[in-house]
Amino acid sequence: MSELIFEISRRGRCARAQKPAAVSGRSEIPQHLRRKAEPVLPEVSELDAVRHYTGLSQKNFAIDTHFYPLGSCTMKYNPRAANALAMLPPFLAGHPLADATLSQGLLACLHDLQEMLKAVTGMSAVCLAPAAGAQGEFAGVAMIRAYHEARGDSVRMEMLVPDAAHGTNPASAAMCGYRVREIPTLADGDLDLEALKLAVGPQTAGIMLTNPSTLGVFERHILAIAAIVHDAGGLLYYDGANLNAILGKARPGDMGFDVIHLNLHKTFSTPHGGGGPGAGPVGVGDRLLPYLPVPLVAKEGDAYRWLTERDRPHSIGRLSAFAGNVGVLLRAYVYARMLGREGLPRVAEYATLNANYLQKKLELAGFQPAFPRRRASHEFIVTLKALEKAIGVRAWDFAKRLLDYGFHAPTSYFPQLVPECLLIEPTETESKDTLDAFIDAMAKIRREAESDPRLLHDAPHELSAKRLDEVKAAREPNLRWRP
Amino acid sequence: MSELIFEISRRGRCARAQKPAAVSGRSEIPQHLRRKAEPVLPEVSELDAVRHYTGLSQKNFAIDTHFYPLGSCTMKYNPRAANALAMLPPFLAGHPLADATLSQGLLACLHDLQEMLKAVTGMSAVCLAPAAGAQGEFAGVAMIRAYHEARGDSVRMEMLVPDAAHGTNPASAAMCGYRVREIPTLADGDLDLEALKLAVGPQTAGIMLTNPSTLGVFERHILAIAAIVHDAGGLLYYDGANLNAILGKARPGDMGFDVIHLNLHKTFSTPHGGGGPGAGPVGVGDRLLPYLPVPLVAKEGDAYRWLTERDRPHSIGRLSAFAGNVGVLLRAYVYARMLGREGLPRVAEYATLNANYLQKKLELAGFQPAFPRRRASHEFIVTLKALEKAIGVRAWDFAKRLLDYGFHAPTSYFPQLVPECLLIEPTETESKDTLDAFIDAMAKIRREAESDPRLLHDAPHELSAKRLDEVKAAREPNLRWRP
Amino acid sequence: MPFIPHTEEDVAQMLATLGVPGIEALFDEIPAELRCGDLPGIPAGLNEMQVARLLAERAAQDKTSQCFAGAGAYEHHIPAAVWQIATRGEFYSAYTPYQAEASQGTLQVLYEYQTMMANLMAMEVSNASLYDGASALAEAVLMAVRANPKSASKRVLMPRTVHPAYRRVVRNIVRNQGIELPELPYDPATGATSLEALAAYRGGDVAALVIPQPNFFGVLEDVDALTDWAAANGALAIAVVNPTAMALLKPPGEWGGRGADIACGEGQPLGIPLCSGGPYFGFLCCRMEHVRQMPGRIVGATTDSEGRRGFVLTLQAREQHIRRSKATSNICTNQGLMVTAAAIYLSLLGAAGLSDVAAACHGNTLALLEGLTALPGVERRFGAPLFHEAVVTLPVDAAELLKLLARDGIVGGVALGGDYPELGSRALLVCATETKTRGDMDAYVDAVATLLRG
Amino acid sequence: MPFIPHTEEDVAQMLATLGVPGIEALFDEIPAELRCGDLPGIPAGLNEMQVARLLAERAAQDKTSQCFAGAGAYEHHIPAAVWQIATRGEFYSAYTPYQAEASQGTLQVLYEYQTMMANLMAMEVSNASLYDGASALAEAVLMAVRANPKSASKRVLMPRTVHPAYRRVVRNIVRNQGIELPELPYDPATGATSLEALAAYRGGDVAALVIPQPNFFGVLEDVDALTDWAAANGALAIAVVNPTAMALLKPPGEWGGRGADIACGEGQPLGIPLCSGGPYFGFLCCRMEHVRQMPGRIVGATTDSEGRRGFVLTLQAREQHIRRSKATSNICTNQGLMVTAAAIYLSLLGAAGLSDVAAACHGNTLALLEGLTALPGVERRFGAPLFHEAVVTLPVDAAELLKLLARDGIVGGVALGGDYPELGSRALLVCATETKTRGDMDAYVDAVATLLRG
Repeated sequence: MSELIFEISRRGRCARAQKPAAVSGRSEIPQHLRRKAEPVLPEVSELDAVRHYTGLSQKNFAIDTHFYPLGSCTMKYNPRAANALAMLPPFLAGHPLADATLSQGLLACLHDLQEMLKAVTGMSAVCLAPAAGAQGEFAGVAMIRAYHEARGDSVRMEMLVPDAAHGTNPASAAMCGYRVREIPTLADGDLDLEALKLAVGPQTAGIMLTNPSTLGVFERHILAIAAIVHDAGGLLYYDGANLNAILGKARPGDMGFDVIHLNLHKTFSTPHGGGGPGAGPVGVGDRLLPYLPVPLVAKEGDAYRWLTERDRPHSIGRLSAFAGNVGVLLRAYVYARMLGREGLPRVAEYATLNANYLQKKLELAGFQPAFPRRRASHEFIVTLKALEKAIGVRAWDFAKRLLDYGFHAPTSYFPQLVPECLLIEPTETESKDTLDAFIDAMAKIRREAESDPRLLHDAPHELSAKRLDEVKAAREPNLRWRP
Repeated sequence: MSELIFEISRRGRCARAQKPAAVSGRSEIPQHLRRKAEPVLPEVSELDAVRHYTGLSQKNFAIDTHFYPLGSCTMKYNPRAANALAMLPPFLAGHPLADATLSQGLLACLHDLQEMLKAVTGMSAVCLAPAAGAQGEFAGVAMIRAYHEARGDSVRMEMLVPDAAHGTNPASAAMCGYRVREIPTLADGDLDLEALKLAVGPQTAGIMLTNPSTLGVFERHILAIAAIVHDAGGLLYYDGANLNAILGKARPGDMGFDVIHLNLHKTFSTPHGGGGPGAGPVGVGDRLLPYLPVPLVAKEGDAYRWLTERDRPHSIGRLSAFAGNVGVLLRAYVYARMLGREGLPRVAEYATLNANYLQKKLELAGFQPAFPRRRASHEFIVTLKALEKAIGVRAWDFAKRLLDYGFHAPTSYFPQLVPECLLIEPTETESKDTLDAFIDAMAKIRREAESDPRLLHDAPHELSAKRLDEVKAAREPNLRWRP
Repeated sequence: MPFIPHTEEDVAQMLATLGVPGIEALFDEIPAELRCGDLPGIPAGLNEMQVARLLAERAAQDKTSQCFAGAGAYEHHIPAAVWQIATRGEFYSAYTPYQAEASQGTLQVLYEYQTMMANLMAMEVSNASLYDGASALAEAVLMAVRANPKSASKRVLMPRTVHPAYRRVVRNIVRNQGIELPELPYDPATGATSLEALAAYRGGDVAALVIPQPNFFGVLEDVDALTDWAAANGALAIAVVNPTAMALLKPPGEWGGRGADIACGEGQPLGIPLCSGGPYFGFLCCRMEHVRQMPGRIVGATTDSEGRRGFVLTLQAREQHIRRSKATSNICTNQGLMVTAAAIYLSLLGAAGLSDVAAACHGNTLALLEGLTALPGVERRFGAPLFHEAVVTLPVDAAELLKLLARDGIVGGVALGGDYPELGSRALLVCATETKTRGDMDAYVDAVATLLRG
Repeated sequence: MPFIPHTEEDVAQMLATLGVPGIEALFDEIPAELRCGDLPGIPAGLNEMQVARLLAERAAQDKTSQCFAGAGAYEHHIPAAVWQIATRGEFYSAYTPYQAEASQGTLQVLYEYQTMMANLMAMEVSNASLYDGASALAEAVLMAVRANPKSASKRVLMPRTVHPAYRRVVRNIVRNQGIELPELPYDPATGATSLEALAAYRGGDVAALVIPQPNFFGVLEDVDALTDWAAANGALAIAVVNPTAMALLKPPGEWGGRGADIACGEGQPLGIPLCSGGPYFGFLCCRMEHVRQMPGRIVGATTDSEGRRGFVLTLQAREQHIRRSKATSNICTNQGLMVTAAAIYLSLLGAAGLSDVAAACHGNTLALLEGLTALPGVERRFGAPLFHEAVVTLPVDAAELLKLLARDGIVGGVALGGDYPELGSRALLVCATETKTRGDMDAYVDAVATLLRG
């Protein structure tokens, strides 16, 4: 167990090289507005800080150290070039409100990225600003609402969401003031069209879909769904979480979606950073064009500039103070340029090949795919329900034991539709060798479950922490250190 | 155990983004000069390579992760700013033979560094080019030889070296064609002046001294030594390995040394990099001025340029193709500027405080200092001879067991003069807390030695490798992987 | 194939396992009419060397020589260690730490960050970040409406001295939830929120009052009075503050008689590069009693099966992946890596260092102001004390002056006429942080002087 | 106090433990007359922000826009991953791996590097680096003299086509060990070492023959004939080669009937930045039979006490810290981090990638040569095939042309008149690596053309 930085702090110790040079002590801050006691912050030397955080980093699994088949998260290799180039000093030094003449190079990159995202999704326009998928979803739903309102269609207050959807979908719809209605899924993984037909009506604002769905299969009746919803006067929202599966092979714009978001930190391989920053650009068809959030990058002649509220009076406006996660966008741009038109479809091809291979081999090893008759998209679900019934070993235990074998665990218990599920997404950047090693580990753990289930119940055994008590954490919240 | 990069290679796999764009296949290389079979090099993806080397890095102890009290090596914090600034793109892009107008910024830094090293050592001129301490030593001894030869003094073919000297001293002298004669050390750690008087003569080219010596004590009779050697017609060479102990407190130039080298990777905190690159600038007094190696940086008006063989006809010449380890010099320059005139002497002060404190506390904990009546310099020696006799636990075992406690081992069995010795150098960048934790570990291991010596004999137990068989490695050399 | 490791042999074996003739067959569930062909809008791929050159050329076009703009994004020195460590693969390429045992590095950093931020704000708890300052304020407004048991209204009072972009963002985000955001005017002499304007709301049902410190003009608000007004009127007090300033200024937890209820703001000053606007991070702190209304990730300490301390994501019942449409927010991915950088930054600065930075910013801005107002026709606009920004009135159009300064790479400040028409087109917001030397400020004043003469 | 963590309380406690009144007392063994006072030659300390600004300003003065110089240091694309990983603290701030169990990371990298380099050179073993190419050649010469059992002489034949700086370095280093270095002339038409010149040494006692490939003029030597001559005359063959070229050219281990005995050279092309000359690294490979004469660190595989593979520094009985004045060399610290970078570079390139780089360099240099020699008065100087450098004769003074090109940031090549007076002051050595595009080369030719027109 590492000590906390506060526990290695000593009164008066500091990283002296970081203190600014003394300036005149001039101040006009009145006494009653001044801070009385110094805040308790770490008091350490520079070496202490470097050693502490270097040491902590080594306690993480990460793409750079481990296979990370975390379904719905698209944990693929984050090119080091993207990091280096996004951190070129002139990019880092740009002030967000500086005159556009001082950031023509950056704006050119962002404009190119807008264009590439349009091309690969089949949408009419793209706004890069949303800071993450959920903010993109919010923006998308807010545009749907703005569209209906602009038409005076104010009774459309219900958003349809499949029961297998990401939790952000209903949460985003609720933030836009919508009621949420769930649409069930059929046993083959496709949406229940009959239920959908019954659900739509004059109250329908739209439907939010992920395709391929969170069940790891392509929604085959997407054109029928689009017709049903559009005929009822609703719009279609595309959750881009799984775009990696069809990149360059099929485009949401061609499927009838009116608005989409992309997770650049998934499909365009920007780093997850231990929980962000991401980037969730939104794209729209012609109908929603006026409502796109700001800012956008416009090219006028040879010059680029930001379009803001003034240029876009019908916009749903800005969702962050400035232009969103520009540094993330630069990384995505570098990635997209490196792949180019040949490379982008290959992402979908090899992600799909890896997922199907892994599903097949696991099935051969005795695991039960949730949708054995379907093609896997870039991910697939295995259910451990039988094992749980027979031996009492749960998906969670399986997940924890995988950590001991040097593999990050798959997503577990999502989607909630499938009991005791593991949602497995290998991504295109992992080799067959790695997949084979993972399959071996899964098979071994299965045997362990049968011969010595405690090995799984108590897992992990080999990490810096043993099984952590999450219940205690929630019941007795300890959310900060106190001396 | 990690697989080798070759063992994870697969025929035809590669990091495609690193392949240059196709060029015209034009070639004028005749068939008989072409390579027939591709060399066996790794065939891995970029992710494979990143994961492999990131994983390997985690198997190292380093300053950034562990206390590293390695005597005579000055393992102190390497400021991250120095790394960032030395790698500014314009510095990295400079070609060594480019016109000097294209590297005025770099040359200004190097010239400043020359001046600062002169000031802190008390020498008349400094050449930054030697790539490491040993090359600096070679340069220094070669200058001594050039000096005597220029005076027609060709019988001076013997170099005096204390018996406690670093191995590089006699080796460097030998490379310059000198016979080496060892001078014994007295029980108090000082050089045996009587023996020295007997040893000097018309055959004496000079003497190579480290001060404070490798025994961790200041050579108190240095002025007498200088007089004896100078009177005999010899010159004095200063091995700067221990300059950290007296930085800004005493200067080799004032002690009578004619030539010195510095280890910037020790005293000026450039990184050791797992075994280099270092930098071993040499400084000279007036007598050896003509013989300094090239290149040097000259300031002429406001402009800087390299001085080469043409400018310096009596120089011993260049020892590397270009200007030495420029990137290392930049790091040292950043460090020196950050410390400045106030900070440099504090290095010696706190390095000395830490060493004396640690020696004292270890003595109180029952360890036997080799020179208990002397002040420690920035380092000191503990001998485990008594323990070895009583229990059969050797210094080496002690060292290995320290690794289990999360401390790098001190230097052991050097200097060879002191049996079963540990040479301990804490440096100024470690805190009292770290020293106290180290003392606790030492005391614990001592108790372990008494209660369960096998714990030490078999150590380390907690690392990625158990005790490695060095004898086997030398007897059955396996120096490369073969399929 | 960049970033795809498959050898021909791998592919052949995998296809054989699947019993399909080629990869294309794996897409056979996608209706044929939906399959797209080439991607004409997308250029051919570049290798790393080519893309590196392209980006270096683009970067070379962008040359800010000196920056005197603030307005929510501040140029500070960032210790080299911060990003050399934050971009280590183990932090950079890890996911949100759902698997706690395999993520103790990130989790401990977040727990330390929460402690630092709570201490800096003198608040009880902090979350582990939101997207940026503006969206953090929006979340704070939503949270306050949920958390205020005394208020039935959804009315949150918003001073006009709050950053104009923040006010827009709040409006855009809460618009569809029936929340009212009446704006409070400022005193045109002092630039601080007018306490008189609050009189209209006394006794009315107000869910919360937003209190900026310093405000958008750089001016210090009378935070004690505003906080006490909120307490007296059953409203929660939402502080939106600059974190650097909090090393010097009274922190939200100590405002008025009982402190602010929620404190939020932009984390960028704590070690995050300007980078034309992002990624930054929003912070949000509150009283413990409101923690279950807090949006975003929260890390808690717990124990492992051997009783040793460890860290996990906790109180997840608030979040969208559990609670779906009933969640406190839709936020999922937040700004973890930025917070990692901020934790390293705060560790390297410490309280004394941060306070020195704040003092240097304050002193430099006063010095800059002195230099500027010595020029004919340049005047300080507001009388109240300021922190590290100031509004000056110029004898010329501010936007035009900025365009001219930009020719020399100087970001001369931010023109205020658009957002505050009442201040006129000659109002300029300037800022000088600890990165500015006497010489920098003199050069800036000279450049302005030259343009004013010319 | 930068980088010193001591609090006042720490110091007080430590002094109390020592029973001294102050730190100064700890220096009481230094004679008073030797104590120095202030350091007037040294400026006051700067904080990190200040030094960062100073260095950024200095760096901004140095602007190489295009580099067409080689001559022992080559501009290649370096994958971003190389230095992001090599500068990880665990590699960057570790010592020489004396404590093997705590250094398996560095040791395994070195073992892998040794394997890569031996394979690239088709030699049996490699050491773990020397300082640079020039000092590696000097060590190779010393090693050859020790290792050649057939030769009593200390005569090593040195072609004039070896890099002039290398020849100087070798002379400077071996000067005091009685080694003779007769120079071999080159054929003035081909630019390759003249086989006829060897006739004079036939049957004489020669310890070794140095064979460059490509040579300093970029020209390919007849390495088979030279190696066979050495074998036939009891001399060891020392190859000094460009490692990138070896992906395309016959490697030293395959030269002539029995291969070279020693192969050495400059490792800089393998992922090391130009950085005005260093740090680079020298490589040295040899036959297994000579390994105990090899200078420098060598890593070997062994097993740990549980029988698992591990790595250690080995054959240390050759080295100065054991053998002192009888060591094979005085080298101690070498260029470990550079070799770490090279291992990562070679892993990312692989044989196919390196061979593509070599082919691109070769093709670009031919294209550049075509462009230049189309200019009036510019001629290719040597007729023999070349790799990625070429000597051209200009109608003007080469050094003056280079000065003019430097005004635009162009490093236009290296003037040869100083080192090779017989080539005259108009001889220029140029190089185009894989970093050059068609456009770059056209722009360079245009710039030269403009200057020639005057």
